[in-house]
Amino acid sequence: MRNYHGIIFAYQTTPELRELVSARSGASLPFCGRYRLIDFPLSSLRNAGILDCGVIMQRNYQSLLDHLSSGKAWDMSRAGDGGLRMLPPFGLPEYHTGNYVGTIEALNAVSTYIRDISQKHVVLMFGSMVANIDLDAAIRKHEAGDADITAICGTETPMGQHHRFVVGPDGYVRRIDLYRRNDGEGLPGLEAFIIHKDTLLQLMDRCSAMNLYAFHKDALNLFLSAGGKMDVYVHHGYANAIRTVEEFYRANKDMLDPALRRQVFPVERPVRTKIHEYVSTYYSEGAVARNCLIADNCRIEGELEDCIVFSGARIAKGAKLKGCIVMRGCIAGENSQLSYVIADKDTAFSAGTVLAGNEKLPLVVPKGTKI
Amino acid sequence: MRNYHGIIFAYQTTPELRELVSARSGASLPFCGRYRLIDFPLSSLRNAGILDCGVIMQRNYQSLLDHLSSGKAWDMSRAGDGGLRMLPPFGLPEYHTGNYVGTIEALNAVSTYIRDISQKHVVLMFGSMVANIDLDAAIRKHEAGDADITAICGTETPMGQHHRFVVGPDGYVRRIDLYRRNDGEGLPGLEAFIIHKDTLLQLMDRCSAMNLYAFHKDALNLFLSAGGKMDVYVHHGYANAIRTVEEFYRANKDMLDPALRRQVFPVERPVRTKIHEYVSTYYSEGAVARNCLIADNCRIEGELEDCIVFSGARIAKGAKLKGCIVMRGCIAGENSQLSYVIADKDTAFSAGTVLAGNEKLPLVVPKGTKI
Amino acid sequence: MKKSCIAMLLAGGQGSRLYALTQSVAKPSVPFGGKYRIIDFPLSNCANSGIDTVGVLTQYKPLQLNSYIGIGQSWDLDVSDGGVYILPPYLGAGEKGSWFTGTANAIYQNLAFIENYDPETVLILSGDHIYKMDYADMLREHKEKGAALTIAVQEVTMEEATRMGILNPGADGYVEQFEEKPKHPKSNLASMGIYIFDWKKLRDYLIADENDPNSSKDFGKNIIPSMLAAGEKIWPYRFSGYWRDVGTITSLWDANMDLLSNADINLYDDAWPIASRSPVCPPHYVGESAKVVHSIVTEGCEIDGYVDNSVLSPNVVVAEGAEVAFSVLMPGAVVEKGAVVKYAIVGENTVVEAGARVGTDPDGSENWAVATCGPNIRIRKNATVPAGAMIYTGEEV
Amino acid sequence: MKKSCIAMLLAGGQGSRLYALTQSVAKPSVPFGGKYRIIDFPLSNCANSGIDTVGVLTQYKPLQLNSYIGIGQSWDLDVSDGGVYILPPYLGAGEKGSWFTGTANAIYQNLAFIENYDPETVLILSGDHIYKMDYADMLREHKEKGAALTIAVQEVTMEEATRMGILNPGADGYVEQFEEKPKHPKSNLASMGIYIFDWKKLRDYLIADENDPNSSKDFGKNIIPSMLAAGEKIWPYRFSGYWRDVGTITSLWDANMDLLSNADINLYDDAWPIASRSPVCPPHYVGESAKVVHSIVTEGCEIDGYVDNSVLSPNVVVAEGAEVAFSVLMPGAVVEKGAVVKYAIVGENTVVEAGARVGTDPDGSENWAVATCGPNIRIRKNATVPAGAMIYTGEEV
Repeated sequence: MRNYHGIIFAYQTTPELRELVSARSGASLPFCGRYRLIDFPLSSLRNAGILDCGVIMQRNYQSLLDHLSSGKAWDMSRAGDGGLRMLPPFGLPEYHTGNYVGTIEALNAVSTYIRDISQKHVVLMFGSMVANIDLDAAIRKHEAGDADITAICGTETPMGQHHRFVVGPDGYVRRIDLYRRNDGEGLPGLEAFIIHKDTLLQLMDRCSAMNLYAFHKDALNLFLSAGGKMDVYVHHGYANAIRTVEEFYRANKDMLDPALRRQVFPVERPVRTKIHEYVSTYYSEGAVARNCLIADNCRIEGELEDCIVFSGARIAKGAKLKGCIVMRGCIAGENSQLSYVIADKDTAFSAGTVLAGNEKLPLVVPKGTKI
Repeated sequence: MRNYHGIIFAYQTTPELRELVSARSGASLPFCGRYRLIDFPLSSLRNAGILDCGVIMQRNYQSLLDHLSSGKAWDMSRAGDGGLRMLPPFGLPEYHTGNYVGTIEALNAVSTYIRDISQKHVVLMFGSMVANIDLDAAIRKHEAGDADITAICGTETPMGQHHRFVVGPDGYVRRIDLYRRNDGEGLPGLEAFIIHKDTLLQLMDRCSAMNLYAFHKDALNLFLSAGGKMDVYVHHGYANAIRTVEEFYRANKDMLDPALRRQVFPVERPVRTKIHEYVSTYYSEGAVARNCLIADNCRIEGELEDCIVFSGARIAKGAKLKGCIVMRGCIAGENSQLSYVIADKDTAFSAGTVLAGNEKLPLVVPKGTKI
Repeated sequence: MKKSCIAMLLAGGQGSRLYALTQSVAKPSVPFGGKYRIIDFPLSNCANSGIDTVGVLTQYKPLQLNSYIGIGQSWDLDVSDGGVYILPPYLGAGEKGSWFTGTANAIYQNLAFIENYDPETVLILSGDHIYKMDYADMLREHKEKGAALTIAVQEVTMEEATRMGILNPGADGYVEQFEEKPKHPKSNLASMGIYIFDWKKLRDYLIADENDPNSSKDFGKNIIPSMLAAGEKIWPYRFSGYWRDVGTITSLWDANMDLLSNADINLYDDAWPIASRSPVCPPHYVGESAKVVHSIVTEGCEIDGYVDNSVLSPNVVVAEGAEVAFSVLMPGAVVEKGAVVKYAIVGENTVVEAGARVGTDPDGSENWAVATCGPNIRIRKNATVPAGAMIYTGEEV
Repeated sequence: MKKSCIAMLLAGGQGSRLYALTQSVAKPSVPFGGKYRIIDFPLSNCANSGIDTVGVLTQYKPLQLNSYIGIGQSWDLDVSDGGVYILPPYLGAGEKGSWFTGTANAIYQNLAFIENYDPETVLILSGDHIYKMDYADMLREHKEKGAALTIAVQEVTMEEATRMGILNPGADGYVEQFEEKPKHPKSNLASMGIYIFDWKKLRDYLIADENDPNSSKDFGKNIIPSMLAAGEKIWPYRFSGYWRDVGTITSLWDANMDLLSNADINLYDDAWPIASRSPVCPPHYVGESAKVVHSIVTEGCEIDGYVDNSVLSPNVVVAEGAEVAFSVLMPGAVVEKGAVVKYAIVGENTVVEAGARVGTDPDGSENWAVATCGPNIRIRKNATVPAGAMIYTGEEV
């Protein structure tokens, strides 16, 4: 058994995700036809043999609870006391309601849980990051060196805000440039860290004593300024944090590119998720689909171009969809025309409906809308 | 498959349970050496073949989440969308924080869930009731008659407050006497009902429209006054709702009586719970135990009389315990003397500690206390 | 623990008429209809009918079946007092072990398993039929009619009747006679091989039959005739829904094609879900140059070619310029650039290399038939697999 | 899918030296130490050592073992790319099936299963030993020593060595000779029957051995001698912890009693949990008149009598005035009022009726031995089962 324990931050729900998070948290956003964002950190942990994991939640976590259920999909349903543990915000009475000010406060809210972790090392991961990280390789690099913390970084500068890790000539992190939006010195961080449990507890304690709550700005900078050794593991391949509707749309569309798709869904490290469907998709006579990803249990009678279609969707005769993300259970009625639309779960467009967003500004149709 | 769906009310946490519910809800109170109270309604449902069930929670439900996990222990971990579903209080935004005023409000908070139930009938149960109800027999009686609601009642008047169902000459409920504390006309209700899903939704709707929230006082009385037919199924055997420390203590002690124990744990309707322990209990040379219930993985070297001992307890040499409830992982040090003490999880009494409560007023030692 | 009814699924057949497709797996493990394997149908029917205890009798290449079924969790059959049990032949104390010698003998060898549950009735099923049936309804009729045995039957044409086991009912509706492939059928009620027995009666007949050295230990040949001869009440349960034996290449191909037509089997029915156990794959991808019509496609597929009138299981690849028509592609099958697959069944992980041709359109000739490639085969570049061919694993074409 | 190491557990033994206790179950299913069955030990060792793929080879009364193991969920072995697989003998395509004829043949018949995982090493285990061992450590040593085969060994006394398989190491520490029950042992390193093989090598030796008509297809008698003869590197892995073969009545009783003493096996160790699969029962009850000392008691028991130096499995009943001493009571055993059980093993659900006596204190005589009652027996009122007796199921006393 690996001496590592996963902790996933699934409490952040940014307002820039708008209607998409009115009834769910960012980590439970549907992705690429059948997944939810949290499947990525969970699968990364699972594929590295890490089967004990806590998920820090805060608001709107009903859909997350339903999705994770027993953790069985990630082999985290364990006979003993380990496995997947959901951590809603009531470890301490004062956290009953408020918002976490920062990652450190979220960690403090579950400090009893962290102290009880039987493994020596902890892997911290962000719940809304699309990236299939080879944690096994990262851990091997971490163990080969003598750093207390290994930050996992990407190679490509992502669309949104991020922190950059600048490495010194000794190979250790020299500086963290916070809140970047463009290329620059150093490597963009993927908000994933391998850290010694005791180091984590110390940082939590020191930050709390100084009333500091930001993980990168406060905790990691405190660690570096005290002379702490932080290594970097470079993840080669797709990575994008999802914090805005635009990022959500772009990342989904990216999966239509076979090369990017293979980076996110490599055969050797499958992305695991809850199974919903038992039946294949049917294409009728006259159906057209070009450059689309289509999940099971759909019925395609119309035309689809550059679309991501989740399970249970029905695309009626004469319907034309372009550049759309169509979530579970949506219905596009006969001769409806939809372009650049994000149709959330169970929306229905009646016959002849015309709706057009723009590639830069996709139109979000909230869950359950009937037009 | 049975055309019934369970709903368990696990949100109530009465202040009279004091320290016992400072970090858990009433439904997750430990009971009789290895159980939690919610095991009783869950097992009753399971033993009647009802495998789909929603649990309405509100505060302090971390321990309930951990205990229920996938629902596997009750065969409620299902491949499809059914099985056990945990319902924390955020079905609607306005329920994010407050307390439910009454059962009807709790039901309204999960009204979407109830509407989506695919079965025709619902079984409502109270999460903190110690009773092994034969729901199969109750359902058979319900189906043989033509009532819309069957109230499940006991025969013995319980210790605490309860409602009494008075049956008329036609065999249907004529009147409900609310908030009784003693014997009287009619039968004491066990807060369990078989009810047509549509009837339930109608009652919820009518109560909401009148700003009424109590289930017995408002909803059931509305139903009766509108001429609704309510049948009664009589549960013969032990039944006690746990709402105060005294009721908690008495109900545990009741299990030392072999006749009562057999009513609660009949072989044909096993009480199912999560499995924690893989090792038996060891009695050393010189150990004494009289009239005790002792779970697995204990080490008994001292003397026990009239005690309930949960798993993982260590009773050292020379320790003398009388009338105590000793929860998981407690340690009674050498020559410690404890009488009428409820030692919550992971408490430790150092050598020679003397503590005495009274049979009428047992002393509660909160979780994790080290003396 | 007591159960009123348990099911015994005869999955032991070698399925020799599926040739290359059952070379290394048991018949019930053969993929079907995109996401399924044949055994998903009886197992899902059991779960949906409220029968939660199923014994699966198998002695032929059980490994894949075994690991596919697991403890039945995919079909919600993993309940603590029931479940799915694989029942291989075994050795008893001081006895010599013996293989199952017939369908009745297979049940006989597992008497102890059945007795465990002390059932009133035992439902006997086969592992090679595609259908959706509510066994609870059949059970209800079995009880109503006070039958010792109820046999599910379908009405067939008199011409079909000559190729099937036919039950001839008397005036009271109970079965009077059972004829195997009668030349001149007296009725059109064909046995579907689905039986509900009163357990105590079946037990007695099994024991008697086992002691008869001349018996071939078969339900159809021995048990049912004995019961008729003894005057037991045998009731025919009429079933009018979709039902296909998929024990031959042609019938397997036909049943797959039925899913594309408006045949009487609806797999998109929430009220009677047919569950399966499949690995998680990404949604299937249809590329810029793909064309997919009148077909079933499953997750994990990558399609850049032309797919028409076909059934594609998970992870099938159809490359640019390739053509797949009127065919069944099993999991992981690959059709490379410019290859053509027509009227064919292509086994798991078999690769049809660029330019190769498997099968042909029907040409009206009597010898024409569906072409079949077993699993894990490479059909070499530009090679041809003619109509009606049967390619076994290990062969190269 | 690729696995670096998988385990194969030989659970096929009839366990004939356990007589009545294995009359209807395979040896690995025999209850042990209160909450366990023997197979819990190797399965838990695998899980704790990080080996998540285990094939269980069985052909003898597999039903109970099969339903006990399930998919290995109780030992956390139910991972999606590993798991526990019961491997019974089976029929291949067109072949006749054959029973396992020896330990090596059992593995040979399951070559295809192992090849599935393309492992570097295969760990061979037996299902009748009680011990806690970190196979990962043995594996590490196997690799360090570049061995083709590593055999776990224990140092025994020279007297014990004459009854065991003894490995004689050379100057470099590698095994030079293997002697079965040597009259004059040259070393005290006894084989524990736990092997790690380089898979490619083992594969070759198994195939060669299978083709040798004179071989008895056994690891100890054939495979290891062949490897020694061929000059393969065989390394003895020294293990000093608790280890007991429980293949005889006496050794099974001894090992149970060891749990009460300060023997070197600690089951209360959170770092190396031995898991088991047991039904949920209420805590055990000790009544007003009960006395329990120096004993192990498990949930579901009801004790009103005297229990001393004994091991009680779940749901055992010891009524008022009954006495149980130096005995092992298996699940559901009942000792009625005034009955006495001394130096005995009482099988599952066996009832010792009021006033009956099973076993006696040791009387110094050579014939004295532990008395054994199999499962599901009634020892009648006031009857006597003498020391050393063996009562089979179906017998009444």
